[in-house]
Amino acid sequence: MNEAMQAKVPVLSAENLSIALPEGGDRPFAVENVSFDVKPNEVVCLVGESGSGKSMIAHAVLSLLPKSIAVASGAVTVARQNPTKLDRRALRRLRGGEAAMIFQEPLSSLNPLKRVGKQIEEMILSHQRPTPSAAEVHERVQQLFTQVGLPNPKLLEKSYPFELSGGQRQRVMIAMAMANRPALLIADEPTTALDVTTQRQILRLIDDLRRDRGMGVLLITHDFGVVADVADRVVVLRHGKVVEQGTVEEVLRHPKEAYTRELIDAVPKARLDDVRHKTIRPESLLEVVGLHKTFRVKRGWLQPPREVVAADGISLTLHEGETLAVVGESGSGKSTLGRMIMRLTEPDGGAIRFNGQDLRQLRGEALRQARKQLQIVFQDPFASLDPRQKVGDAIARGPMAYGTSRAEAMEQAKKLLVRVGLNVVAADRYPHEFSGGQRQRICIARALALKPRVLIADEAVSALDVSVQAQVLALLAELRQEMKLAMIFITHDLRIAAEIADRVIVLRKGRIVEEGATADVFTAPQAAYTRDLLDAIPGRDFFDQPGFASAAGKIPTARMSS
Amino acid sequence: MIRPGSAATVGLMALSRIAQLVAVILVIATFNFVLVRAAPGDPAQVMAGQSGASDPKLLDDLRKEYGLDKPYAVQLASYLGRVITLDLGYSYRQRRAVVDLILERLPATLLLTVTAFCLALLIGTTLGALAGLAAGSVLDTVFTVLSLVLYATPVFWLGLMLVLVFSVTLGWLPPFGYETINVKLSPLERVLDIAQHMIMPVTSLAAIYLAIYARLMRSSIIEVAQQDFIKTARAKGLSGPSIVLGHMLRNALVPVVTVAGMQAGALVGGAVVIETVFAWPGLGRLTFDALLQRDYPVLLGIFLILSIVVIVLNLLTDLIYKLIDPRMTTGAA
Amino acid sequence: MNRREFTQAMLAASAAIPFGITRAAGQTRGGTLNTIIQPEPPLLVTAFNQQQPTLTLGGKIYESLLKYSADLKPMPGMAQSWEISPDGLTYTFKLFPNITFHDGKPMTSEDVVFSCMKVLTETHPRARQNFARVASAEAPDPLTVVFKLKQPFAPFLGCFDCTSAPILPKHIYEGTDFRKNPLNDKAIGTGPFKLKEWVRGSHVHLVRHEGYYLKNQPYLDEIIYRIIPDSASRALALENGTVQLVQWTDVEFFDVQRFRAQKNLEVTTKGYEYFAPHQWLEMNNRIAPMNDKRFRQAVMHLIDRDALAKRVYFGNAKVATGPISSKTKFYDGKVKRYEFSVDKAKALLDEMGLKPDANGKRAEIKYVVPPYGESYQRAGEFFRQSFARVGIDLVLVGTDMAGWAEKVGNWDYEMTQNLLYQLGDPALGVSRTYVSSNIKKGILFSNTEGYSNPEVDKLFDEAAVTLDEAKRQELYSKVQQILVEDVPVAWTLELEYPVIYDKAFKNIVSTGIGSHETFGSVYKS
Amino acid sequence: MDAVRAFLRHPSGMVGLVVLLIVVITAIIAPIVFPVSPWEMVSAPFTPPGEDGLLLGGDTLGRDVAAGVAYGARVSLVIGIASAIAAMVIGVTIGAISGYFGGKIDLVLMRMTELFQTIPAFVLAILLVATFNPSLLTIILTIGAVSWPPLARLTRAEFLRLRNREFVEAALCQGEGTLRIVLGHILPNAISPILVVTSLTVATAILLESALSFMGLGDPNLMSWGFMIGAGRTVIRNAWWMSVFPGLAILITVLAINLFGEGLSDVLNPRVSRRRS
Repeated sequence: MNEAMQAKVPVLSAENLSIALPEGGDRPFAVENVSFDVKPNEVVCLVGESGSGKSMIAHAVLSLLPKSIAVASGAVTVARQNPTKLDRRALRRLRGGEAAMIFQEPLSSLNPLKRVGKQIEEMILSHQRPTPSAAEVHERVQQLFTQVGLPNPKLLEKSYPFELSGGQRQRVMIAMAMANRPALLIADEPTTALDVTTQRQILRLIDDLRRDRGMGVLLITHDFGVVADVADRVVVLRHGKVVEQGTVEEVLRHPKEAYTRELIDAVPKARLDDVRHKTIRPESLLEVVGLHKTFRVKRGWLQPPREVVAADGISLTLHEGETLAVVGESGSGKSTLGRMIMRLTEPDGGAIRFNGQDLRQLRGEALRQARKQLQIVFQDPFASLDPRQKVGDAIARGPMAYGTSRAEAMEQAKKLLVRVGLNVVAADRYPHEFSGGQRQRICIARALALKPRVLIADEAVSALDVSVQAQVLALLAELRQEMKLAMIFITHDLRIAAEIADRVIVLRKGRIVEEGATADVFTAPQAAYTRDLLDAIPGRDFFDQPGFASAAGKIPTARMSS
Repeated sequence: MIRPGSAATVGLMALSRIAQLVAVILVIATFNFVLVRAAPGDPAQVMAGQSGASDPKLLDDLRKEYGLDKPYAVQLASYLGRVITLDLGYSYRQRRAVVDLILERLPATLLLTVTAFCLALLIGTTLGALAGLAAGSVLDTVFTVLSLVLYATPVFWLGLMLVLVFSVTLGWLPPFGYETINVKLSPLERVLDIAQHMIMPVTSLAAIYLAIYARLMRSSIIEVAQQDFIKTARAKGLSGPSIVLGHMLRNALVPVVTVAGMQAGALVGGAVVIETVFAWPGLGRLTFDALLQRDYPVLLGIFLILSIVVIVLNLLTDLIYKLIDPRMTTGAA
Repeated sequence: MNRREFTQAMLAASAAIPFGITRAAGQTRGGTLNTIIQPEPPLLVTAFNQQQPTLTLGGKIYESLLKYSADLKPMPGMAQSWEISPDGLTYTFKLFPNITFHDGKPMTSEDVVFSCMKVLTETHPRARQNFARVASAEAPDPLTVVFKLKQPFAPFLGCFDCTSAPILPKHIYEGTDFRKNPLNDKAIGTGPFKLKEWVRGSHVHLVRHEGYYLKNQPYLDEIIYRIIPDSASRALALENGTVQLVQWTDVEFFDVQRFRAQKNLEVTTKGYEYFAPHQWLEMNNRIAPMNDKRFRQAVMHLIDRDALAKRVYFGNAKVATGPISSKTKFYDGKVKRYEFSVDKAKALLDEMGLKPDANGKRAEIKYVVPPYGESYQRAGEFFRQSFARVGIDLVLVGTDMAGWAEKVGNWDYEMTQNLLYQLGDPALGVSRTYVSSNIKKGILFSNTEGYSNPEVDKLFDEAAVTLDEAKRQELYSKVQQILVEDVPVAWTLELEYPVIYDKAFKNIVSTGIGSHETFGSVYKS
Repeated sequence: MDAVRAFLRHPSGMVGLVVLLIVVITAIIAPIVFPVSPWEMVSAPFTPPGEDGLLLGGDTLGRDVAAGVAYGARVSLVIGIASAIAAMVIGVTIGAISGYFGGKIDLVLMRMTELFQTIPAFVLAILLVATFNPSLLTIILTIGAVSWPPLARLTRAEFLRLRNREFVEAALCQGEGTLRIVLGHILPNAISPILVVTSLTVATAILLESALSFMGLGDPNLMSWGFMIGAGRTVIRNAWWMSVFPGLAILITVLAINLFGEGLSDVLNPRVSRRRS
């Protein structure tokens, strides 16, 4: 078989694949009648919201499905083999040999108690026959580390996973996957747990390796931005069924199905709505001056505590009716900032001026009264509601704590529920009866019940699927107008910041690296770090997003893969 | 980056442990002292009473001799001062230095507890691992039921039942004691003789911990089996045995070792009952006898030594923990 | 040698050689005796500790001047003869020659005087009271000891058994803090056996004292006292021959019958005559309702003492009739008898006004269970059931030895059980419980029940200094009648502890102190 | 209701519950089945099982072992439950204070808890009971006093976990007071693991009580299983039934409580159980 022919034979093909769920689930099949191919040197993206069954397919490819779940009909062919029909030995050869896989969370995917070098050596030793010598293996491991762009391979080899950064770990995973030159790489949400800049590096690495080696890549993601950046072909899944598939151009530019259209539309976009600027009154409402916070993690008795600087002299002003986005990567201190303003975390120094008083000096009842005007919506809608408290109570409790009668508070609560798009009867239900998006609406209703002047949204939409995310963002935008709220919107997703904020603050390691009107920051970033962040936004050029690039007459950055 | 396990970190750790040890010893010493003094019963009275008769002069003499007439604060201060130098005082009743009394009993107790501990850990984790790997199988069910039953069995009753079966009924094993006394034996025979005496007490003492470790290991294995890195290992094409040995065992052992360390104290407590049942000449017996006699210095000494033993055992499990889990050394976990 | 001379020689011999050792025929040297010591003694120096295990074991190591026959007559110990002056004030003892301590140094009259007057008066409560009666003790020559008493004391000759007056080496103890002498661990005495090894918690190993003063003695090579805290294990050890001798409570009472049936074992209740353990239900006479004689009499009627002897002690006990044991001197059985009768008890209680309430309950009384083993616990349970029959709730209170000693010694109890030794003479072992001069707070085994009767005091005092045996009997008979009427304590049983031993061993029980004896004459056939 | 239904479907939990109910019923009807006190000497000593109308034989004093086992159920259950509650009260209070307030209070309380864990619990129990003399109350308090540390640690962990949970912080932001937050939000969400551990503590408490009684440190007025085994130990050659039956009673009861507790855990804490099964 010559190379040309080989290139046409898919390294992976799914034919009418159906995977059955155990009885009693919400649907009989996790995946139904799914067919697609991955050819050599091709990146195919499986894209869909949570629960669409995309991970099931990936696991079925290497026969890694949990015991209770099995392929019901159809078949997967990987390198001309059907993994379900292989004996154990042959299956082992396939796994990590012809086909390798990497996962979403690189920390938990690596054995925490084994040096990473050993973990890669193991991959080589278990596949290569005749067994290579120790020196050869070692050599190969060093090579792999270098190939995946890990610095100082000699030191890294001896490291434990916990000693590496998230990006390094994922590189180790990739090095491991590459060890036996697989024909197919399956990457299951490989960048979801990573910061945006790291995400771009990892995606670029995968893409480089793909081209170097001509391997097929099956990339699973929920992010159309990622799809736009790296995919050759895309398969859109919903409830276990293929909605639509085709090349990136076809699907993203000219979606045939309404659902696909919906998903693409839901990708956050900056709306440069000049009207909003006018609503901002110049009076400052909340002023943060020189906030400092250092977390000290105690280690041993005599060991010095580890210090993490979360806030290093942060000052900011929030004007009335303004939405201020605080963006930054994980560990930048953005959530701590929000929590410090809410007095949930005690700052080491600085002042928080609100309504003419310094919140930091308030104690007891005075603090309680001040808090009424400041409310917060948290990231995780599942953790934000007391599972043992009815939704109506959750919303009414706040006003009741400030003296409103129960009947009146419940009445308000019901109104608010309707306002955030839920039914009145929701008041008598428990949180577990609601979906994530609905819960977040409840949380918003709860925060608004006290009629605050400032709302802090701490990654309020990050945990939601993209379509739900768009709806919640829209709701927040409406409410903000309606209730004349000033809002601090904390997010790691620059696209969301661009969509909702009037002004943006970019945080890095507890310091403000850039601050300005959204349009300015996104079109003419001053700090190199901001530029890096912007460059790393997935799918930026494809969606022409955040939209300023062309507006400013800039040439879109080149696609990573051509 | 501080390398895990480097001499500096281990040294630092040891140093901080020693400081901790001294602090804990002082607190426990104070606690013991206060508690024991709170007891009704005048030690002088007991000593005198046990002499068959007594009179006020004897009582006074005894009180003076042992400093019982001084204020508690003075007694405590002098006690703590002596404790630091490991002078645990002098036993009223036994008329010997407490340290000597304890040290001559300690080896028997250590032999019993350490053997039981090691066996329980070894067998328990092995059985637990087997059950966990075969979760849901007949083997698993049998092990689970067995460990549930063992876990519910009173230690002393198990000991009695063993005596009933193996000594009284079958006559296979010696029902009590540490070794056959006054028989000339070669060193090897002596070891075998002691081993034979150890079978039943060790079994009784180990049983409950074996059950605990087995159950723990089982759930730990099951939990580890669901971890992502096991999925990685399977995706790497590793064979079953190399996944189990290379990836699961060590990770699964971490919680077991933690619990094992925490239970060192309970194990030592269990030895008290078992030593009573099997007439084992160890610290457990000494504790009980001393309690009945209200032999304050011996009691204080035993509690102190037992606490030190427990702390040392904790330290050992800490070290094992560190061998197993590199994250612990740098405090990153 | 004519017959007369022969008789004189025999008399001299019988005075010179302890009774029971004269039958020299067939005695063989060698052999090991395995026995039990329970609980483990804290130390072996009997001068410093008089708990039963110490005495049992120490008796082999420390000897005294005299021994006592089963009928409590004095026999030669280290003293081969003795003389009492007619006024009963001077006692002169002649020692055997060539007595040596275990360290090889000779034992002389100096050691006796030093031990009795310097050491024991400080460290041995019982001996202190005895030797407090001595005005002077002298050692005119190495083999002669002379005690001069302040006033006559009838049982003085009864104070020289190896448990009451053990002789210690002066050269080791003089000028030291006796109790803390480092050589206490070596336990150096003059007895036929010396300490070889003591493995704490395991066993005590005694071996022959080669320099023992009696020819050929001891016959045994060694004695091993094993420490077996568990009574079932002890019984098993005796049964399977691991040990060949048990005494006191080494085996539980219910096992004794089983051993009677075992062919190779001899079971005897002899050898406790000197101690004559006497048990009673002690009632605090200071507190109502125990302060009423009728209540105490009712108690005597209430307890089925035959059943108690059978159920709790499995027949190893005899019902006590009064304060003096039938096994000791001056016992008088002609006293008032209290038969088991619930009705009589009820009548007495009704008479004194302790009537049942609506629930049939007359009173609630706390009973402190002595922490000395299972039989005490069961006896308590037996008493509780007995009292329940007349509507009295006996609430058992558990405690430890210290707690019990403190409660009883400080009179902080309502009822308990007590057991005292009679020590061969009422003046030594009986009067202490009843005379008002011995109501001493904080002291155990004194008149803790708080009984006080001037007539009783007078009778006991007089009997102690009277030398005439008949006169003493008269006084003691009188006192017994009074006490039995007053019932200061409810005497229950004379316990008959067993000595059980392998029949291969002879002379195990040869005197009134039984297994506490020196065992020099014990041999294995 | 869901929890009850789920429990009814839990096989081993149900076995535990049924056996436990049998033990409870035995304890309740003991005076009806055995109208004569278990202390009453009703037969000859050492009556073997089945003879003289004694199903499980007679003891050293001729008392009915079967009656003792039945009455013993009352003692074991009362002591087990009461001491578990005592442990819960101590443990939850300390754990809640420690977990909620954190900082120095937490440090001090947790050092104290560790101290209590360092001293072997059983030896400490012996010491306490011997010190304050055995009675129903002292035994319950003692077992409570040595059993609370795991409950304190659990409560503290739960409080730590919940204290920074968003819904608790939301309640704080909504102006609810500390007590309200602790009692209204944290405790209700922490209670199910606490209840599970408390129910398992009942089992260990029963074992502890039996061991204390066995060592002669029980309330002498109560016929307990440990006491019976202790009394039977020395006569094991003469009367095996005296120690075998009460021992079985302990085993079965403790086993039943453990099964019940684990079933409860599976039902109430699906979070933990899912991780485990």
